Amino acid sequence: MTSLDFTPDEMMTIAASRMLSNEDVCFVGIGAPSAACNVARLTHAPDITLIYESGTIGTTPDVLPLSIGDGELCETALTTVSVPEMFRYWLQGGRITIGFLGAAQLDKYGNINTTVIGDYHKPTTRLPGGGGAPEIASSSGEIYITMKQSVRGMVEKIDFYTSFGHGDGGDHRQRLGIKTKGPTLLITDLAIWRPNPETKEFVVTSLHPGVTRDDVQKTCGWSVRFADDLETTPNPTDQELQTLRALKERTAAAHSG
Amino acid sequence: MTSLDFTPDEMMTIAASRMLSNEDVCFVGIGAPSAACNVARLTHAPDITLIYESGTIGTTPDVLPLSIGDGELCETALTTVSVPEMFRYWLQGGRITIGFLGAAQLDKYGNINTTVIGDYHKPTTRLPGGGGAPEIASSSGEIYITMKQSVRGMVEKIDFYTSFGHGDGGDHRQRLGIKTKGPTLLITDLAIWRPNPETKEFVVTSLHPGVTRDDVQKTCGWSVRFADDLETTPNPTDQELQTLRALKERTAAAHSG
Amino acid sequence: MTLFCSLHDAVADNLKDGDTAAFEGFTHLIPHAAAHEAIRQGRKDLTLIRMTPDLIYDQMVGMGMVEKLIFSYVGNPGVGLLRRTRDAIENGWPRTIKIEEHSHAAMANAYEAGASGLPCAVFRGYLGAGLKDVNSNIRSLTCPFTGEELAAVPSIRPDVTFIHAHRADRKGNVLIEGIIGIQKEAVLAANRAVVTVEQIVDDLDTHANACVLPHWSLSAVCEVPGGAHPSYTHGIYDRDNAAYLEWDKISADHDSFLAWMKTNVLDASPEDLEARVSRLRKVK
Amino acid sequence: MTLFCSLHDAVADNLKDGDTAAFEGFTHLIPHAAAHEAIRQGRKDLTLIRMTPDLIYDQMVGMGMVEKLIFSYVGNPGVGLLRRTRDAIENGWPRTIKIEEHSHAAMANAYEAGASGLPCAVFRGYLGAGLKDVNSNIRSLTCPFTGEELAAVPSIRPDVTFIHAHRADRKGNVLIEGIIGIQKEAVLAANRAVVTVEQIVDDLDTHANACVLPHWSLSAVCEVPGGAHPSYTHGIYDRDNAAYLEWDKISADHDSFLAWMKTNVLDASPEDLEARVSRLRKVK
Repeated sequence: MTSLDFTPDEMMTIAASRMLSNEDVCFVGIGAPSAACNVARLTHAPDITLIYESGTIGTTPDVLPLSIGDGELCETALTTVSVPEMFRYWLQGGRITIGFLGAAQLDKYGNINTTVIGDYHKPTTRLPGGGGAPEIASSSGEIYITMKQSVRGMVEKIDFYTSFGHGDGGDHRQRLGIKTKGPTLLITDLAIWRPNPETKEFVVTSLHPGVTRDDVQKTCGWSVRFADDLETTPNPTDQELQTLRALKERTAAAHSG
Repeated sequence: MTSLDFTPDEMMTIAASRMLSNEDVCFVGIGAPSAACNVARLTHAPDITLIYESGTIGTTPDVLPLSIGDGELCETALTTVSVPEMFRYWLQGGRITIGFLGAAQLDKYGNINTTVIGDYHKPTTRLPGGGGAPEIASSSGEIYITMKQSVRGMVEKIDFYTSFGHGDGGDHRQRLGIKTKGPTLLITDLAIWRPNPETKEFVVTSLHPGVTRDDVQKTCGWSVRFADDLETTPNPTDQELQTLRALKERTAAAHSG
Repeated sequence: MTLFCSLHDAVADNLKDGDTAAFEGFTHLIPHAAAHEAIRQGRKDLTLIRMTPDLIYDQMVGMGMVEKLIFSYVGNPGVGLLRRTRDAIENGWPRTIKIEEHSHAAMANAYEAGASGLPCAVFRGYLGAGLKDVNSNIRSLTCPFTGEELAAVPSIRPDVTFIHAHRADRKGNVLIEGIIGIQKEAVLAANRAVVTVEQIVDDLDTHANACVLPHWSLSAVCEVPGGAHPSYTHGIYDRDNAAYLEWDKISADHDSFLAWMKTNVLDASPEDLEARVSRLRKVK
Repeated sequence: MTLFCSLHDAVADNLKDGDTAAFEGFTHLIPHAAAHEAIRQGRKDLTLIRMTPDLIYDQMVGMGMVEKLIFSYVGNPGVGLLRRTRDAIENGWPRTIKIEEHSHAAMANAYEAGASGLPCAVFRGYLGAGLKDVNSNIRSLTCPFTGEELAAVPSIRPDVTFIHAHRADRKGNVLIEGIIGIQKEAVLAANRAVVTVEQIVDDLDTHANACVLPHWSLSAVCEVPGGAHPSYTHGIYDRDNAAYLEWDKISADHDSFLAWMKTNVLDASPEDLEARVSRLRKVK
């Protein structure tokens, strides 16, 4: 296997999976976050606790769920609680270390829009809405975001604040009385980003293998800052790639019904 | 068995049991209420739903529990829920038709004291306190009270308002925003009492067999009113007495342990 | 015991034009059979409440039965957008609908408050979120001990809730297992509650702390095997993920949507669902 | 995995002088072993929280360890009064104690709010009740939708909670069955939580929706068979009702109380409890 025998999408998922540890209690959004969390569990973090908002705690699915409430999640969970309990005792109760979210629109301060494109009352495109995200964003210890880069998705100003990240940056969270850290990590198909400690603007800290600064800027709607000590994301290992691909294959087979 | 082959205590329990029906969902206090509810279930109301504050719903114990949380209650229940759920969904949610309470001190408006004798901060006697009673009294559809008569127990003015009955009488409940009926029945070892529809003062509507008006007044600390159409409580039937005595025997055997 | 009846009668007796109704199910146990019966009976001007409106609300919206939608995630879970609902919101087809949008946490708390007989739910939520600015039912109150400002939303009190569940015993007590979601709260918050079950059995035969609804908390219980399809009943048949993927195509235009509704809903009956789940049944 | 340890170490590490502690159990699963260990270790100036303080709090009050009691029913369930606690409140023996008294509904809601990370609990309660006048922690707030005045109490957030439970698996996940009471909320509301269990097993082997506490929500797990006696562990051994009746006599005067404490607590060990439940064990 040569160094570029993987897709940007695979690199994104694997880079995200590496950020998770055995000690994490992770509130998992569907899609890319779910894949990353389960790759982590199947590789270096077998004891990670994965929680889906359907109430499944400590779930260890063999295939990725299509929805957040697939039967597989419950069958392989330590326990399954009601949805009010999930949001009250486990999320609002402060027991989640990492909330892992995707985004339709994102700005450089980690604010997320999954509600509407255009005006809320007369939308150009009505998106699904926030679901659990508004309170995942405020109640989880910290937030990881993962999404594919595009100028439509990564914008200077989002159309709607579905989930609050760092607002206008700086200490905006604290000023609203939010005690959690908010977005501390953004993993895209091209790079790893972390917020500047002062301004909270996302800064590229690591480029994925073969990706240039220009690639990142061309697919991002804001003017990108790069860290002084910019790194290169290590290639996926064979084990990581094989784990991810086997998971996707099992998933495709299961969902084709 | 002759007509007076029963104790006043047995008459009290049996008279109370007759007030319950198959359709009732009854929140059961320990002691005399528990005996009455279970005699009802074992005689004319086999489908009555009995609920204890420990979370046991639809319980059908073979012996009377010593505490509100004996294992027997759970083993014979339809389901057992947590205590917060019991107080939130089932009691506060308005699903209880009858709350059945005992009392250490009672006044003529059905206000109950089980907290202190004397001053709250320097009590002569510290009693156990309210437990579930304050909200049973306000959230149950109506309240039945059962207690043995005594001038110490049935008083002109109680020392502490553990559970609100009709307050100072009349529409006092409505004035406090309470929407439930409050005490609608008092069953003592000597008589059956019901509140006057206007004043809400308890009035004796039926004397137990062999009991005189004077017996009632001598064991009651307030000036007793009797209904114009005062009735006599029917004697316990053989089935009622046998059911109650067998229940008490099974209970005594079980608790001597 | 009049609790047991046909699904036709349960819907006819308990769902009226103009009602506020919840057909709840959190991915699991979605009451498709009950919703399809409501569509066949042509109810209109409904206010529909649900955390995750999915195919059934998309269908009811597309059939023009819905005046208002109260929700927190209006997607086809794991697939994408709900095209009929989107069409109604963006283009007013077949009619305009009002929306009241919340977060999951808000709706979960609002159902919980409804089940608890409270007028409102209090929680820590909507911090920095945009929904506060477009939904006047998101308010706040102040903790009288710490001074913290907390979010408040009205409790949910539907006229009627429909759910699907595993089993009922012969008295009508109902068991729900697995992802229990918001089902118990949705039933206890409602004035009336209709439950379709896979099976009526002698004994629920379950754990002391399982999710059980007593018969006296319900208005009607109907035996409808397969009544959740293409959602699932845990341990009995699997989720028909392929059907959820197909819906994305069926719902893409008016004609294919209406044709599918005629064949699969209007001209169908509750008895048809059992056949649809046969290949999804778990081998014991 | 440092989660598993001796009861001695669990109490020494997690309960400090001056702590606010809850030893919870609603008649069922009362953590007698843990409380006795706390008595042996001589902790003092504790604020003890419990809905139904019974024998263990009566013992701790009688041993002079308690500065304040927060409770909603201070009785020996089904027997009568708690004589040591009454003596402390009425006569200040062996020391005066402060009390903060609530109703069950208030404390259940306050634990629930603590587990939910909220500063206060909101419910419909204390209407016309006298406790409002003697407890400044009973306040009110107004529903911003209906104007209804609702009761508010501070959430309960103990420094440490002790509970007894059925089983733990080898990772330290804990199962509670039967009358689950307020146990889960008391654990999740606390900064630290210690659980004694009847048995450590390979697999919890239970229902999908059983009451399970994940190992990462706990501070210590100790295997102490019989650790609830004279309370009970559902399905394993029965409640020792006779012991509850006897306590009424033992606690009637200072000498008999102190003698009993010496023999049965101070000079005893957690290992003694197993023998005390042998005749109460369920025959399978």
